[in-house]
Amino acid sequence: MTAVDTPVAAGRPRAPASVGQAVVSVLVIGLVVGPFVPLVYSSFRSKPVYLPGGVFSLGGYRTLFADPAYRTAVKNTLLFAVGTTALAVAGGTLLAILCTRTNLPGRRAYGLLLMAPSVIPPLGLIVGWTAIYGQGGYVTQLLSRNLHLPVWNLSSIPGMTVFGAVVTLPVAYLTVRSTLAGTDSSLEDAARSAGAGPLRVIGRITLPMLRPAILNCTVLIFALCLEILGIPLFLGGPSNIDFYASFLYRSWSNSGTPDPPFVSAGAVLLLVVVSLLLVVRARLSGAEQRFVTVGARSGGVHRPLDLGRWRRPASAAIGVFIAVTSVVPLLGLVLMSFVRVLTTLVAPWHLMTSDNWHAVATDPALRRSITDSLLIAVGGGAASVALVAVAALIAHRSRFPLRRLIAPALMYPRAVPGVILGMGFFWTYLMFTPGSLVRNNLWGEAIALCVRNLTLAYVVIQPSLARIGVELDRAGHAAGAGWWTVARRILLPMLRPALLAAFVFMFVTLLGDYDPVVFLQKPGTEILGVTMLQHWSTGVQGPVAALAVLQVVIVAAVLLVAGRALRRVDHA
Amino acid sequence: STGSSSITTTASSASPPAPTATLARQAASEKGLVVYANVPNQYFQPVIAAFNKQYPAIKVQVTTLDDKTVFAKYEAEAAQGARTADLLVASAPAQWVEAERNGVPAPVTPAGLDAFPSWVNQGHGVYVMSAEPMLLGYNAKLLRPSEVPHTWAQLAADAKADPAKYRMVSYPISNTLDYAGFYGLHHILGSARTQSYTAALAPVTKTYSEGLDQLNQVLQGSASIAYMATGLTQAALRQYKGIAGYVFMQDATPLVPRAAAVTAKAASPASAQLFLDFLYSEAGQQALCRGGFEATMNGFRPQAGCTASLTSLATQVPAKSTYLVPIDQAVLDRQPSITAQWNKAFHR
Amino acid sequence: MPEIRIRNLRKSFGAATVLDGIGFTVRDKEFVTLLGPSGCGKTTTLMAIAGFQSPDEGVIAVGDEVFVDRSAGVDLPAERRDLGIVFQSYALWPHMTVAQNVGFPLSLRKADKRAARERVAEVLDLVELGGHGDRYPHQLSGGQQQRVALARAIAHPPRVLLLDEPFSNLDAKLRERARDWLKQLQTSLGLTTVFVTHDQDEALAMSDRILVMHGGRILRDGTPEEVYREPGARFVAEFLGQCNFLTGSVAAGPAGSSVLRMPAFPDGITVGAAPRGPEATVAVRPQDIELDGPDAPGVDASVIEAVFLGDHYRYQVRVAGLRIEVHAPHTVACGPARIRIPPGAAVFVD
Amino acid sequence: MPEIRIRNLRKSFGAATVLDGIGFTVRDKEFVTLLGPSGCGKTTTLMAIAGFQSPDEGVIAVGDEVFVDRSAGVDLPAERRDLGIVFQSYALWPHMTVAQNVGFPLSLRKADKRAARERVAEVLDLVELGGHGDRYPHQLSGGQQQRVALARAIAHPPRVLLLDEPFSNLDAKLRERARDWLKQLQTSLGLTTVFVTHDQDEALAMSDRILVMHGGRILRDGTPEEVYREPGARFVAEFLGQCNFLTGSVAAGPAGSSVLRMPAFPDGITVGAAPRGPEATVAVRPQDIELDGPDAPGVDASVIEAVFLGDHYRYQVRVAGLRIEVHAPHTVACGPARIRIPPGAAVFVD
Ligand SMILES: Nc1ncnc2c1ncn2[C@@H]1O[C@H](COP(=O)(O)OP(=O)(O)OP(=O)(O)O)[C@@H](O)[C@H]1O
Ligand SMILES: Nc1ncnc2c1ncn2[C@@H]1O[C@H](COP(=O)(O)OP(=O)(O)OP(=O)(O)O)[C@@H](O)[C@H]1O
Ligand SMILES: [Mg+2]
Ligand SMILES: [Mg+2]
Repeated sequence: MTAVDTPVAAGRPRAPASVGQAVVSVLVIGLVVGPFVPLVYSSFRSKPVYLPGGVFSLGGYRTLFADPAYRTAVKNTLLFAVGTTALAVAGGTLLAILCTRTNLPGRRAYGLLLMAPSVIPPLGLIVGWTAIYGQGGYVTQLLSRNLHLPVWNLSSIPGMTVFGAVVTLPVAYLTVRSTLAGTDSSLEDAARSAGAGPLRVIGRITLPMLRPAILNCTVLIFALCLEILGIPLFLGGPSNIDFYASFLYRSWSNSGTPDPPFVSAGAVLLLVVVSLLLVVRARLSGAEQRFVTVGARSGGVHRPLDLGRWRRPASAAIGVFIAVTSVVPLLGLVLMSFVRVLTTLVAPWHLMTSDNWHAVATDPALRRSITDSLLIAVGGGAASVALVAVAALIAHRSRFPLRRLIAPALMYPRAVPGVILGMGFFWTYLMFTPGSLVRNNLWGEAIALCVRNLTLAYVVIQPSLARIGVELDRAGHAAGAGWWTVARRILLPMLRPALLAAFVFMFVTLLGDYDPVVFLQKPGTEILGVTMLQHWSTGVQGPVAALAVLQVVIVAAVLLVAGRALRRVDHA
Repeated sequence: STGSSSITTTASSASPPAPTATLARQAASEKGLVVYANVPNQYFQPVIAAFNKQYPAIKVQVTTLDDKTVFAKYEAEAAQGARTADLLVASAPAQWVEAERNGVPAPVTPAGLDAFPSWVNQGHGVYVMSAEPMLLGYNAKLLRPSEVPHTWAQLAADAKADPAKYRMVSYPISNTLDYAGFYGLHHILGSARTQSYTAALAPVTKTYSEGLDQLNQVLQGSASIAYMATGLTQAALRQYKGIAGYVFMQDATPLVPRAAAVTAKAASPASAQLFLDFLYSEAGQQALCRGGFEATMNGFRPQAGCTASLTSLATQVPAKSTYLVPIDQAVLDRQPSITAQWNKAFHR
Repeated sequence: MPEIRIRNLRKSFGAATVLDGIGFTVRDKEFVTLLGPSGCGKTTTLMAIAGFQSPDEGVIAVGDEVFVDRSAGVDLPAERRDLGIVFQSYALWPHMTVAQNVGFPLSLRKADKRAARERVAEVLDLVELGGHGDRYPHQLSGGQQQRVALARAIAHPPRVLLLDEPFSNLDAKLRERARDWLKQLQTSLGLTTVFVTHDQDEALAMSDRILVMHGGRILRDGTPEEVYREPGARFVAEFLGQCNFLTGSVAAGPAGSSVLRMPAFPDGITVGAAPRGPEATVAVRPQDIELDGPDAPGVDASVIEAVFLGDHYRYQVRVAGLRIEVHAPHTVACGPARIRIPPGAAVFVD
Repeated sequence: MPEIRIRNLRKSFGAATVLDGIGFTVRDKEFVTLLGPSGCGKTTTLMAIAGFQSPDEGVIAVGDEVFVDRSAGVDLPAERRDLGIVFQSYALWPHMTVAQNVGFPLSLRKADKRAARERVAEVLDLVELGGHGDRYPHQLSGGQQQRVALARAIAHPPRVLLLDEPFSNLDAKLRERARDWLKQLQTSLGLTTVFVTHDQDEALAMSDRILVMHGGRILRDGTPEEVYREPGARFVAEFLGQCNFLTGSVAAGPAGSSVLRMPAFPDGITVGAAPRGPEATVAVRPQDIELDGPDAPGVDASVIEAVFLGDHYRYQVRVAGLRIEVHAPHTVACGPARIRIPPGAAVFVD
């Protein structure tokens, strides 16, 4: 999110480590560009890339623009993206300010709990939400059927926008919070001594100064909204609302001809839009110096802004927010996994069953998918974090000629819907890798999953890297260490907390992600996300809930261990 | 026994079945069987297990994909000469037609077809693995048995009479299964009646296109009826006795084929054919029925418990009310007009 | 401008007592400096006055208004204290122009737009930044930023001006200029001012009164000359500039004075105060000691190091095993020399 | 220890010329200071020597080895220059203990483990941090951190020691102590040292030679006394301490000297150098001017401000419309006084 290029005058004239840097740069750029090559190419062909006899054609683009459903999908996507981004950024910013700058009761606990939506697997969160707040959801039914109250519609654009905002809010919250932690609170004190009350301080000082951080997370969340598939696919369907990604996916899966070019064309257009977003952000943040506090020698912990009589109501509101968005759906999932069906028509204790867990436990693919997913989440997570860490060092702390390409490259995997990226990977594996080197085994799936989520690792690592002064590298060089030695012995160890955080983030995401591997999965290489998707398609949600609960338990265990480790790292 | 008079039987251009012993010998030198199927794993597992009882040496790998992906993945891999599926299983008739045109199926004839209705062979090497009746699922807590409609006419009337009680869910027409079902409905009931029923149902219907999502709505109680639901519902609802049930529509029950074909680029053609042969054997039919697929064998007698078979369907639905949607160009050709009619009724 | 009265201020962070009963009064228009080493509680005291730290105990009042009275439960929020503060980091709002920064306190008070603009121009002129209203803070030099911070603090005339090491980010040259300029401004506007610094030169040059702090207490309170000349405590003497400490036996001298005797100075050192015990330590400033060639009066000594410091030389002199620092404007060659401590140069310290 | 030779160093950032032909030589074991205001290019020069900035033009050589020669395309990477550097921010690695920080340059050179440990202990003793090897940087005070940075810089004996304002983060008191200590260490180890500062006191107190920089050029190069007493340029005079500048007409005086005449000093001011033109400006240090009561010799003047600064008083004196600053150790009452500029106190400046 904060891919602000720290202009590093780490002006070492020549880089003897350039071979290693070249290898990593080419690897990163290759991994990212790889799946896009066939996609972009096929968008200009009359036939899919893998079939002989195609000719150059703009037909794909023409089909797309001629389709009124495409235009509707674009409109829906924009409505959703604007709404979600606005809600998530506003909410995340507000919560970050409340939790770091005011005397809100319970702010420390909230600080952690607000991250919950990002640690519940995405499919699990959708299942949980639909089970509780969906059309047939427990709470919805309770209100509409039993209490005859008017209810919301989760499958409407506003409904999906709210859900989207809940999912993306942690991104905004994290970005803003870390920026706030790095700014001198005496700026706010100065405003108070000038006579401004807490609200004024927030409105006229804190918020305007957060502009770069807000801009960064706005761009990231907006881009995520453009490519999001799960929400329109699972929530939008009943109301026949398509977004960009679901439109492409559905037209693709209903078309008679194999892989029509307009799907690639749609993906390419999305790439262009995201590139434009990156350019706009670079433009807007050009004057960022204006927002960097001058000579930030932080003035220590000062008295937090007093919320006065709003203290308790605000705290209660946040508590309710967390309960409604995370706790209740999570409890719903747990309950669902123990009943035959979660319905208001029959009391749950009449429906108690262990069948869901039994089905999950006896599914022969399940044990494999757990081990495979753990393998990918641990191994792939570690490898991606390592790769992104080194790539970030090259991008921001070296003179390697290609370094300027790396930061934007790391943003692109999240610029197109995962399903389409997966298709690109499938074609690339099919056409460019010798034999079935990676196509037919877990490697292929692992690579696709990891590449798609490189962006996440990068947005966690980059801000921490930016906070490490260049002089620390220089001191290393002066001591006689080359680029790689400095990276290995100074920068990477100092980045440990960020690396660990990035790893946890990757772990959680890799454990639950599924869309890039829809094309790649095959028996013997199942992963949890896909197994869950397949249970879903049998129409019986109990086992899906059981799987989601299982994932949450695994994630919770990992977080617990990581939390311990993080505390130890922080102590060092 | 089942099957209406108008079932299409394309003349077979396929070669006569090879003897099983020869195939088994060839299969021994092949490297297992790869299947791309649109079947949820848990339903297909009994079938594989039964096959492996006969041929323990043949390792069967089933990759579960949606209809479209079954073909897209195969065609891309085949075009590049990569190892790909030996056998495809999918339901979308329209896409099978396209696949036939692209030369996807190999001209293979399974042994034992004599015991089956002739329409099992759809020509070009495509065979109906199961003919699944589209049915109606209902919530037993919301509807008393007497309130459950057994005909489309009744369903349409109920929808008009008590829209609050008869809240319904179904697929959208963009779903290939749903389209096939509607094609069948048009065929059995005629377009005029189908249209009037559709118009009556549209205002009380919400559509879910993913998997068996709509079943959940019925189970949870946000809808009381799921119509034009897939035949797999029979198996899925087994565990919800007392909460939900299903009925076949007496006036029109379209059968949607779940078809299988050995592929032209199969790396294990013999194993694939053995599997196909197995499907059309007594053991295979029993296994399909157990999995929830509709057994199609003439005079099929289900073993304990399983109900999914055309013989048992015949006892519940008059023969003239059933119709197997064929895999042929006509299905493709009528798609725009039927889709448009549906969309109009649903204001889409 | 009102006076500030502070009584018995106490503050602990966990087990650490940071303010240990601070009490003082700043009179109307007075410029008082809190001087002390890092961590002695200067900022904490200032922030307690400003309202950003709640003391555990104590009373703070400005004029008629009680800001803090812990026993009465009074603790006025910062924004209602009407003070001008300049923070060590300046705390200029980077997203506002200079004029917006300075105008902020006025705009909060819903001042008439035009009047506010005039006042901003006036204040900016006052801090000699007339033409810079449209710039952003990052386009200014450190010295200019510091003046903007000051302009902002006085834009809406504050009851009291509080400054926390406002010059510590400036370079030596700028710092001196800024000092003079601030002192002049303070005098001409008649601002009651509390100034925090750990730089003794700054404290001496600017203050009407200096409070020397150490470990959360006030050790010495007086005018710069009083504090410098009569430090009272060894810590104060040392903190206010280099000092030599000599210990010896004391005898009464003529007219209420004393004589300190020690091997290095067998004739004794005359101290202008009556003896307080048989043994005592005196502080002698390096520049008060007379040092000259071997023919001058005084005791025998040896110059072992001479460093040129611009306006004077710094000598390290050895006298009978003692090492004494002497500052003198004139050159003395290394080697044998004579040293003399004139009467009045030495004062008793604890 | 080898000498450093720098010739014609040039560097621009975009349109801004930061180094405009810098050239100087540092002799073996010499302590040379780059002194100048903020932004004059001191750090850039130092970083060019260290290898963190590539000059656009110029030659840098240490001993026999050419580090940089743009015309020959030579530009040795920093890690192969074998220099010791202390950064303004210390740049201690927070994840390593003090011993690991100091031992890092040794471990890079695959030194024998035991020998390395001994060397670390030795160097830590040298910087008086004997028992602190196991602490982490954040557990040390500023002064201690600065010493660790120095220990690290000298652990693997460097060819040259480079220091970029190493004391600017220390408070006044600590800074003075650190100065003495560093100078002593440098002398005893015989380290060739380039020191960067903007603090003239620091430069005067420590250097063998001072290079005064301004706007990317070296204005003056000489020993502290030379630079202070014969600044040559007005900028140098001003930068090295307060200065009064007087302009008048010049006539030849006796024995190669000159006399500067102006209304305030009708008898003229004697300058110890031959006149260079009919008009000239001289610089006079405040402490070189004699100020006394109205009965003393000299011209009539009026004391308008007196500030006590501990070791001296600072007076603002008005003489026939001129405002002159005078420093004197004794008290002079405000009001009429006499002022005198003794021969030799004034020097010509450009
Ligand atoms: N929020 C806090 N929690 C714990 N200790 C604190 C806190 N704020 C200040 N202290 C401690 O209180 C003591 C006094 O701090 P204060 O900031 O008043 O010192 P100071 O005199 O201003 O020092 P400096 O010259 O370094 O600014 C210090 O030892 C500091 O570590
Ligand atoms: N990377 C850069 N890009 C553009 N200008 C730069 C860059 N680095 C330095 N400068 C400019 O070069 C000039 C000299 O910088 P340098 O850091 O050498 O100054 P300095 O003498 O060390 O000053 P200070 O005492 O403030 O540290 C400054 O005006 C600075 O703004
Ligand atoms: Mg302080
Ligand atoms: Mg510098």
